[in-house]
Amino acid sequence: MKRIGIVLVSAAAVAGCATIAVDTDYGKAAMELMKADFKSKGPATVERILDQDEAQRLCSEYPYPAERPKEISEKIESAQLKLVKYPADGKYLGKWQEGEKIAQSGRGMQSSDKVGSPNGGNCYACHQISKEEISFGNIGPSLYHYGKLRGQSEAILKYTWAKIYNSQAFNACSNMPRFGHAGILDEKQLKDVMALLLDPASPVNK
Amino acid sequence: MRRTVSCFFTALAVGVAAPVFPVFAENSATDEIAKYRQLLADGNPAELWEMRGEELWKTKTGPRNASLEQCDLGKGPGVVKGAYVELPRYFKDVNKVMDLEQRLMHCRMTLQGLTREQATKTPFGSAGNPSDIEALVSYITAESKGMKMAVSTAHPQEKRAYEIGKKIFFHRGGAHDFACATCHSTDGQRIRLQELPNILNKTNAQQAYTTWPAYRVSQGEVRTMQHRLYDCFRQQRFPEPLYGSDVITAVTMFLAKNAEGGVYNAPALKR
Amino acid sequence: MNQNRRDMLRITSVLGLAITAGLLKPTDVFAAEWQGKVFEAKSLEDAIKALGGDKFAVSKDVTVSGPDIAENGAVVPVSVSSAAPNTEFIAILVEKNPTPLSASFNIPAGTEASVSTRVKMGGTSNVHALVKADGKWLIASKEIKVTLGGCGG
Amino acid sequence: MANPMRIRANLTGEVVEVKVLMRHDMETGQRKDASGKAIPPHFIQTLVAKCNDKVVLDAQMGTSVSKDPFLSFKFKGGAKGDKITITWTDNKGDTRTDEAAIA
Repeated sequence: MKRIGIVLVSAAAVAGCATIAVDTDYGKAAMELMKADFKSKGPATVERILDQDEAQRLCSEYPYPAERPKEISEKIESAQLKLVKYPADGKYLGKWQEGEKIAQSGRGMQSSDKVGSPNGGNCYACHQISKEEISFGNIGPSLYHYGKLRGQSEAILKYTWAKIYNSQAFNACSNMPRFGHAGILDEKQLKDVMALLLDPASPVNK
Repeated sequence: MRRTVSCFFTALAVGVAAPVFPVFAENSATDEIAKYRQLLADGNPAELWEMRGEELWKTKTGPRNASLEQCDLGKGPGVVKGAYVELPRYFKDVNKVMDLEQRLMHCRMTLQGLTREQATKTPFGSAGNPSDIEALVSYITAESKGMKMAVSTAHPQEKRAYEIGKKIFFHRGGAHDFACATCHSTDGQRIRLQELPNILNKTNAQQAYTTWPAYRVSQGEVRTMQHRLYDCFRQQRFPEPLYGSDVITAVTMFLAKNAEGGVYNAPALKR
Repeated sequence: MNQNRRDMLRITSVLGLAITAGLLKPTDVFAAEWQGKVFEAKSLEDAIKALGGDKFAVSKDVTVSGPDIAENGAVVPVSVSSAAPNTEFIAILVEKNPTPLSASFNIPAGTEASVSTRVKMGGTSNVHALVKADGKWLIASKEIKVTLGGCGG
Repeated sequence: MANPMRIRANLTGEVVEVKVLMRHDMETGQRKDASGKAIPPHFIQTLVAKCNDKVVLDAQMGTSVSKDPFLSFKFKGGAKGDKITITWTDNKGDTRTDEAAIA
């Protein structure tokens, strides 16, 4: 398992919670309880839920989007955008067929998975993507015709890459995992998912 | 303990690779699935767990050769009727808040003289390895059928469990940045075709909480709220909670309180 | 032509070719012993043959009911009833299962020719009810789609 | 040891409706355990239902009857208080008999 971007150590996370005036006690108690009562298993470790990075910490602190100050959201977005790594060879599109498999697979990073086993993207859990797959979720917007509607300009390629790599670069506290940043999908897999969305030959754009 | 197979790959009991059949027009599919569930409601196998649980409750066992009939689930020794709709609750004898499974563990240890290990053996059953706990929980919960959820947060410890549960509900972490709230704080959301209850919406919270435990047709077992939370945390990419731990009780407290007033109707039957 | 009728024509033609009179013993009614050969038959044709019902007729007197879509193939409710007089035997067969015969029932006089049970289905399939009434074999069918999906429930 | 069945028998008019739930794993023999070893088949094969001493249903099952089998059927000629006896036998020779009175 790759562990990119775990920036805070436990003590700092606890200290962070202590700055919230009203809920001080409960926030700290919740952290202590999780530390005591969860045990690491497979790729799902206790450290990875306790050592929140800044985005995770701030998003937990302001759980209701309407109550989150604008400055906090902007702070998260600009910091996350800086963490995006674009493909080294400048090529954004892989094979849509592989992308479809990644979009279908919900495996990976669960306590029941093996460490190092390949992860899926589980995109269909939340998004409509190709027309053929009718079992799709609705937490995210429909991506059907994603490329057909937007084309393949450099700007679109770059934006789409960054959105999948680190969704919070554009939408603080997004429900979408930061697939590249968190090491869920590797560069090749990200390219394949890009192709699923943008390749004119992909069923998404038919 | 049998692990439920990863998301979207739940294997059929017949052991062949299960095709994911595309469901056609969404609404008619939902209607048909409602019909399917209704056909199964008559004769819920959970009744078999309730029967076995009642027998276990009344059977003398353990080093002290005692039954659980004197167990105090919060309404006095031996009172099972209506106990579940008031759990979790503060118990003076242990000076802490306990959910049903913690209390059951406590009674099995104190009344029957079981060790902690014996009292927590096989919390989740599987083919050939039935769980006494799931049977006992089925019996106890069934004794609250038709009653309204009435969990108290009047005691400071109860209030504290609730507030900690709420914090955990919103705690984002792990590889995927998920919190409970990611999937359960907005109306009308689905993962694939699975509808997700919004725990912050009273009607949803009531509907969800009052239908656990449930006989899961996909697993052929009765699963408790404890198991539901285990599976949620697994899919949330969180590590594994300890069985019968306070972290589960805190989240359960938050869920149970949000379901206040809902008419309890379990053990139910789910996919 | 609807799907059911198409399938039935297909089944009928396959079985028409497969009739091998003389090889089969009529099922012993009220046999206490489990009919292993029948339950272990690997295809619909073989199972029906082993039951001795290969000269069946599609009948409106027989009804198979269940959901059009089952949420989970591990538990699919199926009911069979027969309005044919003197129905003495009912079998439930899931065409695409590795061993199609699920359950069979001998119906003594006084018992209604109507049973409900739950079967496992490996996937979407026709479910057939094969009935013996007045010495004749009758069949009816229903397609049940099996869907899986969702995330843990 | 086999677990008890849940039997319900209700008289409406002159028809008795019997509903039975059985606790049984109904293993197909096709599933594998965590270590990849095939789980041997284990399933109910025969079931006989009697009203007092008269057989009212004689059933046979294969591995594709669902886990924790459910069965419902109807017959005529039973009266309130009559004894319904149901016996099943599985492929390992385990057997279980339970009774209920018609209500």
